[in-house]
Amino acid sequence: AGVLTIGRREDGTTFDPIATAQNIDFWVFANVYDVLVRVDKSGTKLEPGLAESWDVSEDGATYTFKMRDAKFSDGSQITSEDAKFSLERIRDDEGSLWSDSYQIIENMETPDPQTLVVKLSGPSAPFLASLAMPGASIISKAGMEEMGVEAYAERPIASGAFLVADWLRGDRVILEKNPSFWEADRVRLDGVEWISIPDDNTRILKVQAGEIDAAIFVPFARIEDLKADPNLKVHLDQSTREDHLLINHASGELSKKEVRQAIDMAIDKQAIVDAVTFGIGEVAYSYIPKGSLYHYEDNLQRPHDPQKAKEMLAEAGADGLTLDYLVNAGDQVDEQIAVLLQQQLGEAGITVNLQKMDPSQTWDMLVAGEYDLSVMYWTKDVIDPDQKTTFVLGHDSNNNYMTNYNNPEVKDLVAAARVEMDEAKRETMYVDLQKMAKEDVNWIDLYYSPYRNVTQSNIEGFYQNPLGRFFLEDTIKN
Amino acid sequence: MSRYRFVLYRPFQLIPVLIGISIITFVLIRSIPGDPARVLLGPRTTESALARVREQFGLDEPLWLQYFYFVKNLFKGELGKSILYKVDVLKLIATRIEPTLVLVIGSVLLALLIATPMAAIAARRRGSWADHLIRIISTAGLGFPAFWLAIMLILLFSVQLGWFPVTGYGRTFWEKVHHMTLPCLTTGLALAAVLTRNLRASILAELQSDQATAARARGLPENVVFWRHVVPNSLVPTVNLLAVNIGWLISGSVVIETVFAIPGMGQLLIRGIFTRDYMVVQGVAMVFACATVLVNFLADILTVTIDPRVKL
Amino acid sequence: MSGTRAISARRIRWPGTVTPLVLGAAILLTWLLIALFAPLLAPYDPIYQDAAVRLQPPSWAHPLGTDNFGRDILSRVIWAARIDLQIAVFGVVFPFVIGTVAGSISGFFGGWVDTIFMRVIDVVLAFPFLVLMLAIITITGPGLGSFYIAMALVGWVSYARLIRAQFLVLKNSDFAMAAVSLGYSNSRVMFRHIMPNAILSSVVFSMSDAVLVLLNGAAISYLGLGVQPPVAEWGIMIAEGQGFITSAWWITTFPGIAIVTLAMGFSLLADGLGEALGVRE
Amino acid sequence: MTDAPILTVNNLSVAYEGGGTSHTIIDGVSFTLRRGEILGIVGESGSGKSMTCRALMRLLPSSRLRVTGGSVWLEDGRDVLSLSQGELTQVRGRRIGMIFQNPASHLDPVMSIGRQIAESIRHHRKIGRKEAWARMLDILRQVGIPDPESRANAYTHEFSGGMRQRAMIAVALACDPDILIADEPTTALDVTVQAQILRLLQQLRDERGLSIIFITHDLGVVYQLCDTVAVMYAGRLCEYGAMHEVIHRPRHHYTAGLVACQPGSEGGTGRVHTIPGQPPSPGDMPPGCRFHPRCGAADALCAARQPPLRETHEGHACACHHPVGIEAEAEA
Amino acid sequence: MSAPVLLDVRNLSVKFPMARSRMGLGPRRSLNAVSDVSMRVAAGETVGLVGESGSGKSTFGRAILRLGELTRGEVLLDGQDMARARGEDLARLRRETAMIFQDPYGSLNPRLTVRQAIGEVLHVHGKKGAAGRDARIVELLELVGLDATLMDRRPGDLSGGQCQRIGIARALAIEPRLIVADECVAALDVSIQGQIINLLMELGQRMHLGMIFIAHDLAMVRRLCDRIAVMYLGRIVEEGPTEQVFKAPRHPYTRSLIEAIPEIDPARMLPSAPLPGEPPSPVNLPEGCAFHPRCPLARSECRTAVPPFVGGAHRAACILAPGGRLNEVGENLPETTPATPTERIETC
Ligand SMILES: Nc1ncnc2c1ncn2[C@@H]1O[C@H](COP(=O)(O)OP(=O)(O)OP(=O)(O)O)[C@@H](O)[C@H]1O
Ligand SMILES: Nc1ncnc2c1ncn2[C@@H]1O[C@H](COP(=O)(O)OP(=O)(O)OP(=O)(O)O)[C@@H](O)[C@H]1O
Ligand SMILES: [Mg+2]
Ligand SMILES: [Mg+2]
Ligand code: NI
Repeated sequence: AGVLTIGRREDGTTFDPIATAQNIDFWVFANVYDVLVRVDKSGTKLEPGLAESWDVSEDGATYTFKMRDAKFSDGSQITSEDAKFSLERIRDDEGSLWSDSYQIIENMETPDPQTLVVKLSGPSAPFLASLAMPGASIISKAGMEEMGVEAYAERPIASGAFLVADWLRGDRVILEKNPSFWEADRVRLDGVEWISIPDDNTRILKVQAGEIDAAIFVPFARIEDLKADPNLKVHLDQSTREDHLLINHASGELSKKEVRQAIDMAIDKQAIVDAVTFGIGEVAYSYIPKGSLYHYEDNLQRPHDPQKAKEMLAEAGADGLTLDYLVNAGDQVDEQIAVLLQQQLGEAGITVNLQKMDPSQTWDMLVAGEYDLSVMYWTKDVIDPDQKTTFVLGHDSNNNYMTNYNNPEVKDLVAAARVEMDEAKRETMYVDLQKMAKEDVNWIDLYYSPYRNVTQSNIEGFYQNPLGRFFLEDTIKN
Repeated sequence: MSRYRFVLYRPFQLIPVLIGISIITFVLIRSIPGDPARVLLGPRTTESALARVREQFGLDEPLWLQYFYFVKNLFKGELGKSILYKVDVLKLIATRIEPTLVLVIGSVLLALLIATPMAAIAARRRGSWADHLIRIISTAGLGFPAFWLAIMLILLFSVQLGWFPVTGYGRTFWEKVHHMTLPCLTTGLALAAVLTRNLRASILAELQSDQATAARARGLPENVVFWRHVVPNSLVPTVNLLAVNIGWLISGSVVIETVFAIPGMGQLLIRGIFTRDYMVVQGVAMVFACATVLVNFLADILTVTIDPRVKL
Repeated sequence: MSGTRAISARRIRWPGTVTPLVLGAAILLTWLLIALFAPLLAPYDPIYQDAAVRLQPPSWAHPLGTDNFGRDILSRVIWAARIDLQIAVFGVVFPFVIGTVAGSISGFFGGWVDTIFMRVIDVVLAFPFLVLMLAIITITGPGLGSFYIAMALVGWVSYARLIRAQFLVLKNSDFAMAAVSLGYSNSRVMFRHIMPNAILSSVVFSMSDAVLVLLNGAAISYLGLGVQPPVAEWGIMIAEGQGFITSAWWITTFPGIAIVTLAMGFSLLADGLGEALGVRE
Repeated sequence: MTDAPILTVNNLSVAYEGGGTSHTIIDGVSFTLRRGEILGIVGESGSGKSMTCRALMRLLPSSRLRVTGGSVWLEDGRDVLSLSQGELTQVRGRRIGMIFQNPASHLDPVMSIGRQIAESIRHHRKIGRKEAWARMLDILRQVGIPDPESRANAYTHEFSGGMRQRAMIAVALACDPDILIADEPTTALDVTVQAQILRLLQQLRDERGLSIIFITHDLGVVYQLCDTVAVMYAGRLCEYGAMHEVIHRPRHHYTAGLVACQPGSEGGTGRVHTIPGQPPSPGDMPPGCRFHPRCGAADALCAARQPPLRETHEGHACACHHPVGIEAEAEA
Repeated sequence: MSAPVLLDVRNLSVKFPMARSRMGLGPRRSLNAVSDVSMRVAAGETVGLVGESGSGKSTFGRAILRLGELTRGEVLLDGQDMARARGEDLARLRRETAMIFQDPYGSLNPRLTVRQAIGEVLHVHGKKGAAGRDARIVELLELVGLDATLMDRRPGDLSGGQCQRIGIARALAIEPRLIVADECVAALDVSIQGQIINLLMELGQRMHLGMIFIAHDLAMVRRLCDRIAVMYLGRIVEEGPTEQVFKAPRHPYTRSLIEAIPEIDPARMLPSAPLPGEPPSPVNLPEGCAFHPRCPLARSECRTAVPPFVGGAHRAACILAPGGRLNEVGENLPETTPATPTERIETC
């Protein structure tokens, strides 16, 4: 019983699932909408959601879903018609930000209200996982047609554990328990309030003062003293976040693999973990984060050896290297890493010029290739590694995630892994990809870090899975 | 009354200012590098998705045409649709305007409440320890960065003493008062420092003015002279100073709203700037500019009311 | 009242003959010297990170403690004086020059020139300047240069208004009229006769403006668009130290004190100058 | 004019102290004022005319100025300089009214004329609002403001120069004081308006028996208005006596020069008579007689010793070692 | 006047625009500071211009030197119209005319020393090479009766009389032929006023200067000027040789003005019923003769028509003046009040 108040960094932007790409929205969608297929708590397996079960055809191109007996918050039945409508919207609607990812759906049929048949244009291993994406949340067709998109995006008809009782823009979203939710018995809270508190300090102070029950995005620096507070519980839940150093392969000496390897060796990742994450993170060694599907435990970890790095640079004819490093302004962690890396690379004889830029601007510059180094991170929102792999190694768009990395062999392997339906084979393919990426130093993996949340000690079952979903249906406020 | 006639025609004089403001906001925000479509979609996106978003919000049109639509919308009383929130900007502003208004008005009131007695004491006891103390405090008060002061006040009043909530806005009237006290105090203190110094100086000047001397020569006791002849006369420059500071106050709201998580327009604007939500930035800047102009207008009316000599 | 005050005046004077002018100048001079001799005064390299001494409270080795990278706060505060004095100076000089030129042209020639300038000033003033600055800084990219550009583009209006008002009064003054009647050229009347008298109030204002510039710099740093790391600057030190405010108070407190004292120096100097030159803000 | 002095100023001195220096601004000024008398104080700019009057009202304009000696006796035997703050407010306005040179700055710009007058009346008389208002209208009428009912609500800036000065006089008369101090009340006015104001003051004296101290630097005005005259030079009284005596038979060389300077008197052409040199500045007074550097008759004695104010004639005193025309008269 | 005409002002008018009323849409009103004024000044002649405050004396003085606005009329300097001159012509006007101002301190730049202030004039007008400049400054200072030791002082360190002399020296530095002195002694002490008047008188004769002497104080004017012009509300109401005007004023206003001068003369005591009222505002001038609301002799005609400015060398704008409509014969003005100059008993 009780209402859980959670402080977060920003207010949400919309409740139209297809119209946003922001985690801040997705994490609330997961409370408000249900999806056909869910990701489990471990973040590595799929489990039934509104689809009770599904069958895949032989050729892997036709999926038949059996819908569960469930109701929207307005009491109406959730039918296959609604599911079809939701998926069609994400594929076709002009406001959809995700349509590219769902073009694989060729058509859908609803032979009866409980059955949804989805025909793909070809086999696709990641398809099922993409149905678990919050963007593919199931919305009420009748409701949306009646209310109009804008009104629905403001006060949606919920298919998930909670319904939106009120939304005070810029301040808070007030959720109430959805009595019509098919798993309503599981939900213990009366409601949830997502409160936006942009300043990291005051957000934490507010929890410390007992004014809210939980706060997310706890800065690394505060973990230690929050842990010491007996009234609070710090939750460090495994995430799929990986911070990495982007390298622009198209820029001068950086096109040489040896130079990139030297840079990798010049970087003391443990020092970053210590200084920036206060020891909370973990040194990263693969682009597929630890705890994720197909993560390769034994991937190569180059030792920190500035001397060796120097030699390698000299060998490659790149001594006296000067690099431009783009820093995201306003991001403390980013700036800290930049300052550290500047010093570390300096020890290997590389001069680093820091260029602080507004984040929206850094993207433009990254895309335009006007940089040498820059730190970025990636948190997965689909369990399947295909999405990230395609973006990062698959030459799909944005020049391999702005790096201009170019290895045709890798590219082919990525495409093959996407359509490989055999689990075991697929795993080896991904392990190979991780090895190849490491060898080529497509980028430099820096560290993995957990989700960092804090709650009052009377809150139980507060948990965030690696994809970021909060399991508020299991949360208890004592 | 003829002295108030400017109330009728001043609004017309604003037209060129508003046109200037609309052009500047428009051009300025669009010359910020960065692409709203990319911000909206995040890094994991494709060119086709980007193109679609640009088209949807008319970002691919030539600049002059975009401006034309913006002005056309203005005449229809609309400010366009937010790229990030996908709702009408006017609607967004409507939900956000109250907290900012409360913050600004509250700060001004608190500042006046602090500054007036301080200035009066300092000026009447010129050279006393109280005067020196007030001068030192107000001089130092000018130098505190707002966000730092905010955190200090939170640590003292919220964390240590527990008198006020750390952040937030609240829903009922009293809740709002309770929540907004600290933020208003933060900006109010800085403003009070400015006002105290200014008011003290003008009271001092007015205390030695001819008309105050004449009032004493008429045998009026010092208290009467002070409150009836000195203070009203010294308020005029202060009112104008306040009006000039309104831009500064609104700027302050941008920072203070972030620290105190007040769901006002300042936060909306900041997020708008960082996410390149052109429509929001345009809209909020227009509203802020109009507010500044309005405040100056009110200050003019107040000045005319206080001082019968002033003609506008 | 003045009569009795004269007879029974009870005044606590500043120790000795310390006037605001002297006190302000002394504070500024101190900071100036600190900035000049930063390499000699600072015990450590301000950007050297020493992982072994992270987040140390003040001690003999580190009198003002260390930050989360193990950098010595004292050294950073000292070195930052260079940047902050530079910010205060350049943040004022550019607007001062632009505003003075614009204001004097507008005030001296009047007519449509004046009308245009006034409208432009109205427009700029109608914007909350921090917002305008943010926009300009995001356009030009964060950093000191952009900060100066933004300050210049936004700050000139105050000076222009001041100078213009002075020009309007002074151009009708007897001595300006006398200069015209003696057949002096416009530029001579403007620059040799009116300007030196008109500029006083701007000089005084510029001192208090320096305080605002410092605070703006700090606010911009808080919003994440301040100077490039790892440069030590007080505003950015406070902004960076925010995260440690409850656990390591020394990171923010000392740069905070530095800003306040420098700002006080400027304010006092403004007061003193204003008094000495007979200018009121 | 009765003989009982209504105000006796005795040896009044004022000094300026500041910036580490201190100098005398008013040096031992004494005079008496009888009921119904108009005393003119003349002298050059900076000679201390205003300061004398302000000192006797205890309204010195700066805290650096202080009364260093002397006394100001009222008719009832009280010394203004030793009154308490409360008593002082009863004397100011009630006993002694003051008119200033520049009415525009000495009237409260943001309070209507009527309210300012009524305020003083109510304050001193402790009477009701209505009654005070009625009295105020009376006074406005007396000083010659037409249509007082509507003009009472006007503000200072809405009056013309002459009207303002009348309003100022009305303010001073509000509580029916015995003494009126008028500090150059007509200097800023045109001659035609000046004539009106002088007329008005004369009338007030005649009708109410008001005593007036009238400060001016125009001997013509003194001649037209005053009964007695005090001539000040560099902070000292140099000549004091009945008006006709002083103007027709000046004893002090300064007064004599001043009278001769009056350009209009005979309408002749040719050079104007002048007093050579400049008046001294307050921080830098010559020793001895302060006029001696500009005086044709000065000798070593003048440079060495300050001449005391001595009666040379009945009711005519002069501070000069070699008074004008004394020998000549003795012969006659 | 046998001397050649130096300055000939014809029908000069100056209007100041006033803010529009009613939402900026009402009729544009203007303030007639100077209306239709003509005046001639010969070389070596001093013309006094008197009148009450706000009557337009300064505005007139500034307009003829092109220091202020000028709406209509001609200003002929040696027969050449300067009213709209530009460039070289204007420069000639500036070279040949100078102005002396009322406020001795205000008219000097507080930041310049005496040497700089006068030297600058010499420099700008190329009067002397840098070498001879100091000598010339000393010469000028001596001319106005000042000591060369004052050279390096600033106005703040000088007395009012000294400042006024420096203002005069500076004006003389350009070697003008016409000087306009605007109330140049009003701010000075009586004892100093005489010194300046004497100086001007002397200089005027010695250098054969034309001079317009603007003043409030009729007594000074009487002493200094050859001719006198009386202004009332922007118009000259009487003009003539000084003594004639003083002895037999033809305009009732002039007469009241002369009567109102407080003089040390038992025969000339102030009138017991001084001229009532004050000049009306120049924004809405009364119809007809501007003086009629205050005029003790006003007739009904005065209310309707502006009286013409008539007479020979001594002219006046009044229908009752000699040559005026009601006084073709040329008698003096009728007395208004019985001549009771004294009402006080002489005590000596
Ligand atoms: N506030 C002040 N502080 C110091 N000295 C002052 C102050 N006011 C006046 N004085 C000095 O006192 C002296 C007498 O001044 P006062 O005003 O009495 O002269 P005055 O005779 O009234 O001159 P005026 O004719 O110009 O009014 C002058 O020398 C002046 O410099
Ligand atoms: N720049 C101006 N703008 C508007 N009105 C003006 C201006 N200058 C003067 N006036 C008005 O013109 C009229 C004549 O003014 P002017 O200064 O010429 O009078 P004056 O005779 O010199 O007065 P005074 O004796 O007071 O110097 C006055 O009513 C004045 O208010
Ligand atoms: Mg005086
Ligand atoms: Mg004038
Ligand atoms: Ni006092």
